[in-house]
Parts: sequence; structure tokens; C-alpha cells
Amino acid sequence: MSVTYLDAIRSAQEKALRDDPRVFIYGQDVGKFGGAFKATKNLAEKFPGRVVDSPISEDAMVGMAVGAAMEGMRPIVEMQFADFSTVGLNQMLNHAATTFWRTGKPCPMVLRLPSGGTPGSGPFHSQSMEAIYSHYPGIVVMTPATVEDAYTMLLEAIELPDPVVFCEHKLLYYHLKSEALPESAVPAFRARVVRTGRDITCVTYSAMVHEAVAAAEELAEEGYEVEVVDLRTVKPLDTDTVLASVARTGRLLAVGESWPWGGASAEVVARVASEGFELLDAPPKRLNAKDTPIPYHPNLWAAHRPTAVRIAAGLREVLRY
Amino acid sequence: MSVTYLDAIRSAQEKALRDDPRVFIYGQDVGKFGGAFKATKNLAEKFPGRVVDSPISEDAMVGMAVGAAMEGMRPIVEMQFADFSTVGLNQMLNHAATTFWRTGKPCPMVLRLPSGGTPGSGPFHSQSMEAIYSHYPGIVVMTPATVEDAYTMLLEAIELPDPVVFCEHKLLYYHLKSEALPESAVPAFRARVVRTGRDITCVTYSAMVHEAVAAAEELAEEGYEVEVVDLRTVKPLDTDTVLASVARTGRLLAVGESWPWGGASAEVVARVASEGFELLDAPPKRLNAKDTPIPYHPNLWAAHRPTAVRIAAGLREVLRY
Amino acid sequence: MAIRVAGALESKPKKGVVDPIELLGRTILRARVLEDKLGNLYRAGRIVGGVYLGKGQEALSGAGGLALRKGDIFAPLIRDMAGRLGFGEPMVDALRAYLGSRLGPMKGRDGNIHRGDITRGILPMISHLGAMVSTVAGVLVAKRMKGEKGRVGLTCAGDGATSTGSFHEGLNLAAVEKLPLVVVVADNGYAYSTPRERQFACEDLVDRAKGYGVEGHGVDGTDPMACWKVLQHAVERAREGAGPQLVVGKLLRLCGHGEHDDGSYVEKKIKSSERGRDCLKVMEEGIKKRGQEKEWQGWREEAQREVEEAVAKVSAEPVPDPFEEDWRATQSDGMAEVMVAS
Amino acid sequence: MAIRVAGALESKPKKGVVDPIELLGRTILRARVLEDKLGNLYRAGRIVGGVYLGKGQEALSGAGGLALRKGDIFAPLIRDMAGRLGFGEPMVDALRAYLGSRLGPMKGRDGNIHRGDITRGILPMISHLGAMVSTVAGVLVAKRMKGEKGRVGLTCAGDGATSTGSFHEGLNLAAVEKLPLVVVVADNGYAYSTPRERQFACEDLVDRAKGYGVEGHGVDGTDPMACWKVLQHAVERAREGAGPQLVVGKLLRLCGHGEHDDGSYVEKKIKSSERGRDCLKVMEEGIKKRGQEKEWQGWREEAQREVEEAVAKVSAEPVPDPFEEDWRATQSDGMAEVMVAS
Ligand SMILES: Cc1ncc(C[n+]2csc(CCOP(=O)(O)OP(=O)(O)O)c2C)c(N)n1
Ligand SMILES: Cc1ncc(C[n+]2csc(CCOP(=O)(O)OP(=O)(O)O)c2C)c(N)n1
Ligand SMILES: [Mg+2]
Ligand SMILES: [Mg+2]
Repeated sequence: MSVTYLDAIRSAQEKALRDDPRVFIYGQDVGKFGGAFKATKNLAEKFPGRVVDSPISEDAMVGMAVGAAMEGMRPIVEMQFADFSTVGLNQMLNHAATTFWRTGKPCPMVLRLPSGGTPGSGPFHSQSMEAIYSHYPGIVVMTPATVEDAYTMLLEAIELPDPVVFCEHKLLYYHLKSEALPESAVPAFRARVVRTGRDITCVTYSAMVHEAVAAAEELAEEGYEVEVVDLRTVKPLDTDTVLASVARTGRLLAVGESWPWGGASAEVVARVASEGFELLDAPPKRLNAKDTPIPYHPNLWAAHRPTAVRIAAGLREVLRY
Repeated sequence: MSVTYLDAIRSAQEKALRDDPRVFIYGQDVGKFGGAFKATKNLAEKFPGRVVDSPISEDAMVGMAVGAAMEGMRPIVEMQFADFSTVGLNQMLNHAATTFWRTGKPCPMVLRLPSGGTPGSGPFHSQSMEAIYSHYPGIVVMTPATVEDAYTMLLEAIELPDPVVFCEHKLLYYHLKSEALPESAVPAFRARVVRTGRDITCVTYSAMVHEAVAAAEELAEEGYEVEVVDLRTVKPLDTDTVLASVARTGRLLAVGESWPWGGASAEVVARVASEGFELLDAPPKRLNAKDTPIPYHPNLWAAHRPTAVRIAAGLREVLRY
Repeated sequence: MAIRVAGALESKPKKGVVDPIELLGRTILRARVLEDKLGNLYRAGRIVGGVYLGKGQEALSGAGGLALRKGDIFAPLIRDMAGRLGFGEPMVDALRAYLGSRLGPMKGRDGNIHRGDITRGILPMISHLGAMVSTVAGVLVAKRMKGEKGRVGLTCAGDGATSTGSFHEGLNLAAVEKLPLVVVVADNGYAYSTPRERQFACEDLVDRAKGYGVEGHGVDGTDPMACWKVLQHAVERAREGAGPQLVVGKLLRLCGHGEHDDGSYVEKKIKSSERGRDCLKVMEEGIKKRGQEKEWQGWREEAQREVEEAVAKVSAEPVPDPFEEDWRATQSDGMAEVMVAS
Repeated sequence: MAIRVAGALESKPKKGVVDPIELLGRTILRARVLEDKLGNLYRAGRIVGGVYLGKGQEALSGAGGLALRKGDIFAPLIRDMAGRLGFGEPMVDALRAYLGSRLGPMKGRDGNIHRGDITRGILPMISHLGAMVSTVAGVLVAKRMKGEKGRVGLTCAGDGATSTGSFHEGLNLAAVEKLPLVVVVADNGYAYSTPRERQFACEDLVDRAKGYGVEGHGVDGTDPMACWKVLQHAVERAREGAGPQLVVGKLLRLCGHGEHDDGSYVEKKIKSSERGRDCLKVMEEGIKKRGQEKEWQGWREEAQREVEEAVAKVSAEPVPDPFEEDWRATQSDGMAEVMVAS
């Protein structure tokens, strides 16, 4: 049996619904239809009344979850695409995220964002929004890159007492496969060294982890050992693991699929430069999507986002220093 | 005669209304009432039908401006407080900001955000949102720190063919004064060296410029020369001026009033580390507000945001290296 | 459409029976006395930040708070001191929030009208208008899922707040879910300085009820007993399963938007219209006609004592100390346990 | 409430007079033929990304596009191929957008339904539902400020889009400004898979008109001539200064949400109801009764030729080249002129 990244997300939700009566799912078309990406397929039938179709009202969907969370439930809200969450952003940033600090009472909820680019999805169905959510205090922002993480981290997200933004990558939904669901998990909020190497550290997350690994393989043929670090959770950001890796390699390339200004890659570079300055043998660099809207045409899209080829080039540049 | 930062903003709008028939102002209570902060006082009387009260509908206010801009006007939208612009964010990030790249047609509009903390204004009337707007492509984000800049940059913003987010600092509105309105301006998108020094560079913007200058004065008594760079516009960010300063001083502290994760200070540190690595004699550091909502009580607020005292401490730390 | 109850205030109190006039009268009075004090404290420079009062709106607001029971949910907005007191919020909470006491419900982290305590059923508002509608809806969804029956949620909004997308989405969502939600709109003719004709184009906001598929009730917000009746009825309808109720009261705010504002933009002819009546005076006159002038005087003095005592108490309380603060916006930050999935 | 015009299709064409039946009939037909082709291209793997069709909705959409004049503004949504063609969008624009031609209105940067050309009065939609309402309002505000008279703006939405805060705020704003805006809601009973009872609780969305203070018009969206009449009337009312018009057509989408979707969630009994009629068939039957069967066949063949020619042409066009792209999202980026204020 093989399990996709999407199966993992569905299974995690199913497990949570089964184990915890406080859990429910709310979102457009998540009920009988099973969601635009089928992340909730069959769940409405299995858990009657707990997988609920919402109107097209992102602000109210998140606001509703805030209220339900305050009242002790553990709502999971599915956005149809991450990009539409701009319309529900206020309730997340100003309500969910401020509740614990303002009131001392928890607001445990998960906002699931089908994120990232796929060919032909264009400016409004491709965005990676982790930077926006991470900038504001009060939210945990997860960006799983593997089937295993998709499963264990979503369970974790549901259990946490804080609001969590769960950025799922759409490009991984169907194609990324694993043998089975995992039995154990990497510790919460910890980055993971995906591949060890002593020449340079490539820090990234979500779908870019796979591009980075491909780039590392390319560079291996050229004799370079690239250490790939998967952040897993971008807020809080596991600086320790990143610094430990840079301590081994002396070089850093941070990669993010999102835009450059203020993205996770800027945050990583800033932290390493501040806290690990002496570890660096070369200027730390970052690689991101180009600073334009995300193009519709696959030709443009392929040139817009970081890919294994562009990451390899970036790594070589840092190595050449 | 003395002119306040707020007067400058009002005068710039008045001049634009007078000189350019395409300009109009839209916002809550901006008409006869003159706006919550009086930034449009008397303008409705002087320019009948062009300073218009809006309903409490931030999304539609920005959407309306997008349409008007597409049709050749130059709308200025005033948000009552920057914090409420989360509700109009989608039209700004996904509509105004994408129009030029998607269609080749301009979308020239200005979104005025009364920003930043003041004592007692609390979590929802104190935010600095430049990072959120700068992360998305397609928007110019200005953060004036002086009376002169408030005036010339707002005129510039109105003239630019792009959508501009104009972050005005509320703490400067009434207290910051100048002799007269300026006759000339610093070039657009250029940072400005506010105070020269050869020991360390402090890069900042908006109200923090004044805190940085105060810190620099404090350090001057200790024998250190602090160069203070005012970014003025955070997107696009004038890396050249910043690097030139760091080339002189070898040290960097970037300061932002907003939250740390992915803020302008992270962007500055990341750029300097990447592009000016060899210029640095010490780890570049940053200083921001604490990563919690902005507190209501002045005691807490004073400890939450960067102040001259905290900046001085930050500078000393970098100098000590 | 607006309900108004002529002569209702003159009915005599009956022994042993809850007397709505007395209940609402005392609530209005307590709110007014407290708010007058807050205004004075503001002018004396004792409060940091703004003071937002609900003068003239106490009858509608108070009737809402009083119509609820323990276990219900109340999500007040900026002019709902009377509703809060009616629902049972202690006076001291307001003062602690305004004076920034560390012992207050928000510990000085937030203040003034942004206060509440979810464990007591009072949601602490965020500033963004309209946001509380869907939030209360969420609390009610949760209660329904937990099998808690017979709970009602009530939230308040101004005429201006009805223009927000949030308000619309929240009320629509509640209607789809047929939740026991009462939305009370205090149509005071202005949003800050903006008159209603710049805010919406319908004649009466209660005309929106049909479009949402909810029950609508118009009421003269200056008539205390009309407010009482309408709110009792709306809460009862919600409680018995009739779905969301939209109550629209017409009235005027008899103060500035905040205490920094003199409200000079309010048109004279509105001030002198029926809408500009002070519900407190209406109440007081009724009470007098009822022959309870002495009691009224007593209630007032009692309220004044209560306020002064609370002010004295809170003034002596500690303010927040940044060094003792826990500057963490999440509970789980830093946590790193191994989670074993099974 | 829903208007329906019995027998209207049977009236005979008159020489020298614009014949609405012919105009609308040909528009519906062209849209259907083009969309059928797009569906085939999708299944043949020739299109990247999704294909969203408006089958069954052509009468309402087309009537909207046809009711506008040059100089008016049209902001279509995802199911408005007929409206676009009716308003004058060249077929080739659709194909260029779907096939990603570099010569298309969006040059491959954006695609499919996200196309338009403001200089020709067609606004390129963003995906976020409801967003176009305030945008068209803005265009109309600008035209009014510029002194351009007699222009109408028309935008389309689905039943689901009415739940967005954007839709609400935009329509309310337009009502306050009394703008010449027509909002056409195609109530096809579903938003993707979500049935209308999970979307709103009112009986008929046209009931919302009163609450916005705008004129409302219900129409049977499967009846082409009823759509024609209502849209002509609504556009006329808007043009003569009667403020925003809300047109609600009841109909069914006779395809999936996108071509990836089989729409199997649509209830059988709705499909076989009056609402499930195909406006194209209704049109065709009318045309036949009118004795224009031959013309109809001719129009169809003409449309097919037009589509095939456009496909052939666009298929040979260059696709975008990342190396020739100007990767700049702002025009002013990098600009650094000295601005002298006076
Ligand atoms: C989304 C949003 N926009 C703007 C504001 C600023 N604001 C606070 S109160 C107010 C006026 C509210 O008017 P109304 O709803 O009629 O209530 P009233 O003050 O009359 O009681 C405004 C514009 C806000 N709080 N939220
Ligand atoms: C704000 C927002 N949320 C979600 C979506 C995703 N989405 C696209 S179309 C659609 C259904 C629209 O339904 P309706 O408005 O009834 O139009 P129809 O498809 O029936 O024509 C949804 C949910 C979106 N585009 N925008
Ligand atoms: Mg009001
Ligand atoms: Mg629909």
C-alpha cells in the first residue's frame, strides 16, 4: 500500500475526528463532496455533522472557528486555496492570534492552506503565504515537506493549544508517496537534516525540500556535499538546527518558493548572519521566486520559482566564494 | 510658522487636489469631518465632491480605488488606522498589486495608513504593516520619518504609476515639526544618511529614526560615531545606500518598530549579509518590537517597542564585538 | 415598523414579581453614572487611550444584556456598558480595563472596551467592526456540537458596522446554520461623523432581515420598555429555535464618538427629534409617574457609591510591570515533545 | 417574482429592425460552440490549468453583455463567455488566454477566465469572488468624476459569491453612491458542490435588493427572451439614474464546476425541473417555431468555422518566453528622479 501526501492529510484528520470529539472540519465543499482536493473525502459520511460545508465567507469561516475554539472545540478550517485566505486573514491575525496573549485563554484551531504553485494555476491559485502569517505574533506556521510530516504535523497542529496555519503544498498532494503512515514523529518545531553534507547548508521547507535534494544530488556528482535542512515549521523557526548545520558547513543558501522580501529565507539568512556570523566562510545567500505575481503559463512559472537547476546554480555560487 | 508631520500630509493632499484633477480622496470620515486625525481637514470644502466619506467597508474602499485608478483617476484611500487595512488587504495585494504585471495597465493609487504605536492605543490601533505589503510584489511601500518626507514623498506617491502604501506614523503627527514645507526632495526610493558616523550603521525608518538619532547622541557621549540611515521607502529598498554606509562603518544594527519575523529589519540584515558580507566587522543585528500583540498599557508598550535606550544597548552590543 | 410601547412605564410594580421597569431602570442608571465618571476620569487625564461611551443607548443595550441568562453568550461592542452590566459584568472590570489595572480581565495588555471573559460568557471584542458576529456564531456552533441546549448568543453592532463584509458574512453564516443568535443593531444615525445616508441606501436596516432569511424587529431605541419587550421576544425566539434575530433600534448617541470628540457634526434637527430623546430621561419620567421618585433617587445614590468605591479600589491596584510580563504570544512556543502517532 | 416571457420567442423577425431573438440566439450559440471546443481541448490535454464553462447560463450572461453599449464597463466572472461575446470580446481572446498565447490579452501571465482589457471596457477578473463589484463601482465613480455621462457598469456573480463580504461591501457602496451598476447574479443553485441551502437562508436572493436600497429583478434564467427583457430594463434603469440594479436569474449550470468535475452532486430532481432547462434548446425550439431553422443551422456552422479558425490561428502563435519577459511588477521600481515640490 502506498500513501500520498494528500492521503496523509486525510488520514490525520480522520484520526483526529475519531480520537477527539472536539475536532470538526469546516470549509467550502468539504462535506459530501470531500473538498476541492479530496482532503476530506468520505469524512462527512464517517463523522456525521462534524465535516461541514461553509458558505463562501472566509472571514466568517475563520471567525467562526475562533469562537468555536474559545468554547473548547478544535476546529480545522480548510481554505479552498491558500490565496483566498487573504479574505480571512483579519480573523486569523487579529483575533485567533491575539486571543491567548490578550485573555490568557487558548484559541486552538488549524487553518489548512492548500499552498504553492502548480503548472497553470496562475497568480491566484499558487501562493505561499507563510511569511504573512509568521510576521504576526501568536500563530504557529507549519510547512510540511513529506508524507510523514504531513501526517504527524497535522495531528500535532490539531493538538496544540495555539492557532496553527498549516501550509500544505498542492504539488505534493498526489505525487509524493510513502510506504505507510509513520509511527513516530520528529519532535515538534524541530527542523530536520534531510541529507548530510559538509560543504554547504541548504535551508528550505515545503516542496522546495525536494528541489533542494535534487540540486544536492546534482552537486554530489560535482564532488560537493550539500546538507539539506528542512525547516518543517517556519514559526517558531528552529535556529539551533540551522546554526548547527552551518557550523559544520560554513556556508548557507536559504531557499523559499515565496517572494523574497521578508520571506522565510530572509529570516533564516538574518538569523544566521546575526547569531552565527563566525560560522560563515562565505556570504549567506537566498533564493526565492521572482518578485512578480505567479505566472499562469508553465514556461513562465518554471522560470519564476526556484527549481533544482536554479538551486544548484545558487549553491555553486556560494561554494565558489 | 511651523509645520507638523500631519500638516505636511494635509498640504501634500491639498496640493495634489489642486494640481491634478485626477486626484480624489476616499475614506471614513475624511469629508466634512476632516478625518479621524484631521489629515483632510477643510479639504472637502475646498474641493467639493473630491473628498468623499466612505462606508465602513475597507475591502470595497480599496476595490473602488482599484477601479477608479484603472479608469485613469489617482485615488488616495485613507484607512482610519493601519490595523484595519487587513480587511482591505486582499484588494491591495491581489488586485491593485497584480494589475500592472497581469495587464500592462497601471493601477496608480495611494493607500494611506496611520501606523505605529502611541501610548494606550493597544493591539488594534498601533500596528506597522509595511512587512505584509512589502512581501507581495507590485506595491511601493513608503515609511516617511520627517515632515519634509511626509510632504514630498506623499506627492511622489500620488504621481507614481504604481500602487503605493504610505505608512504615516501617528506618533509623529502632532509632535514632529519643521519650519516650512520643503522646496526640494530626496530622490525617490533613496535612503538618506541622517547622521554620519564611522563606527556603526543604524538602519531604520519611520518613527524609529528619531529613536535611533537619540541613541546615536547617547553613544556620541561615549565616544562612538553612529551613522543613522533612514530607509524612507522600504520597498523597493535602497540597498546601495545601506551597503555604502556599512562599507564605511563595518557594523550594522537594523531597527524596526514592527515584529521581528520577516520584518524590514530582517530584510536589511539579509541583504547586507548577502551582498556586503566582506564589509562586516561584526555580526549584523536587528532590533524589533517583541513578538506579542502591541500592549495597551504604556508601561508594557514602552518595553515592547524599540526605544532610544534599547537601540543604544543594541548598538553597544554590536560595537563591543 | 419600529415598536414603541406607550404607557408601559406607568404600570405599577408588583410584589414578588420581577419588575422589568426596575431592572432596566437600575441598569440604565448604573451605566450612566459609571460612564459619566469615566468621562470625568478621561478629562482628568487619569485614563490612557480613548473612552467610548454609550450615552442615550443604554435602554437598547441594557435590555439586550438583561434578556440573557447565565450560560448565554454576550459579545458587546463599544457602546454597551449597560448591556454588560445587565448581563452581569462587574463594574470593577470596566474600571480595571480603563485604568490599566494588572488585576483586570485583560491585565493591562488590552484595555477600555476591549475586555471580556469567555469563561463568564463575555467575549472580549477586537476592534475590527463586524468581527464578533461570526465569532459568537462559532461559540454557538460549538455549544450545539457539545450538546449544550437552550443557549443564546447576543452581539451588538452600530449602523456603520453593517457595512462591513464581516457583519454580512457572519450573519449569513448564522442564518445558514440557524443559530440562536441575536444581533442588535443600534442605528444611531452616525458612524463616527458619517451620517447614515453615506453608509447605506435602504430606508431601514431591519429591511435586511428578509434577505438574510432571519426574523427582523425594529424598535424605538429611546423607549426603554419597547426595547425590553423586543429584546425579550427576540431572545426567546432565538432560544426556541427560530434562528437568528435581527433587532434594529433607532436612537442617537448623546455623546461624542469617543470622549475626545464633541460630536458637533450631529445635526440639530436630529438632536431635537424623537430619536434624540434620552432614554434615561424617558425612564426617569416614567418612574416618577409611577410614584417611585424616591426609589430612583436611591438607586442613583447607590450607583454613585458603587462607582466611587470601585474607582477607589482600582486606583490603588498595581499596574502592569514589563519585567514580570510573560512576553509570549503562544503557549506552545519552545515546546518540543516527541509526538507518537498511532 | 421571476420574470418569464411566454411565447416571446415566436414573434417574427422584422426587416431593418434589430432582432433581439437573433442577436441573443447567435450569441448563445457562439458561446456554446466555443465552450464545447474548449472542453474538447481540455480533454485533449491542450490546455494547462482549468477550464470553467457557462453551459446553460448563456441566455442570462449573453443578455447582460448585449444590453451594454460601447463605452460601458463589463466585469464578467467565470461563466460569462456569452456575456463576453455579446459585449464584443473577440473569440480569439478566450483561446489565447486558454492556450497561453503570448499575443493574448494577458500574454500568458494570467490565463483562462482571468482575462480582459480595460481599454475596451472589459475588466480582467481576479479569482477572489465578490472583488469585482467594488472595482466596477470604482470605474463608475471615476467616469462620473470625469464627467462621462450615460455609462453603465455590469458585473456578474454566482449565488455563492453573494456570501462574500466583498460582494456585500461593493453593492452597498454602489448603492450609497447611486451608481449606474447592474449586478447579475446567476443563481444556479450550487457553488461548486455546495447547494444553496448551505449558502444562504433567504428564499430568493432578489429579496436582498430592498435591504441594499436597490431595485431588484428576478428572472427565469432559462428563458432567453425573459433574460433579454430584464437585462435591457435593468441596464436602462441604471443608465437613467435609478441606481444599482440587482438581477437574479434562476437556472442550472449544465456542466461541472470546471471541466475536471462531473457535477455528480447536482440533484436529479433539479436537473429535470424547469430550472434545469437548457436555454440553448429553448432558444432553438423558439427559432424553429419561428421558421428560422435553416438560419439557425447556418449560424451554428458559422460559429463552428469561427472557432476552428481561431483555434488554428492561436495554436500557431508563440508562447511566452521567460527570457524575454520583463520580470517587474511595478513600473517605477528602480526609478530615482529628483522630484521638486513647489
Ligand atoms: C473594520 C473597521 N474599520 C474602521 C474602524 C474604525 N471605527 C471604529 S468605530 C467606527 C464608527 C462605528 O460606527 P457605528 O458602527 O455606527 O457605531 P457607533 O459608533 O455609531 O456606535 C469606526 C469607523 C473599525 N473599528 N473597524
Ligand atoms: C473568496 C473566494 N473563495 C473561494 C473561491 C473558490 N471558488 C471559486 S468558484 C467557487 C464557487 C462559486 O460558486 P458561485 O458563486 O455560485 O458561482 P458558480 O460557480 O455556481 O457559477 C469557489 C468556492 C474563490 N474563487 N474566491
Ligand atoms: Mg452608529
Ligand atoms: Mg452557483
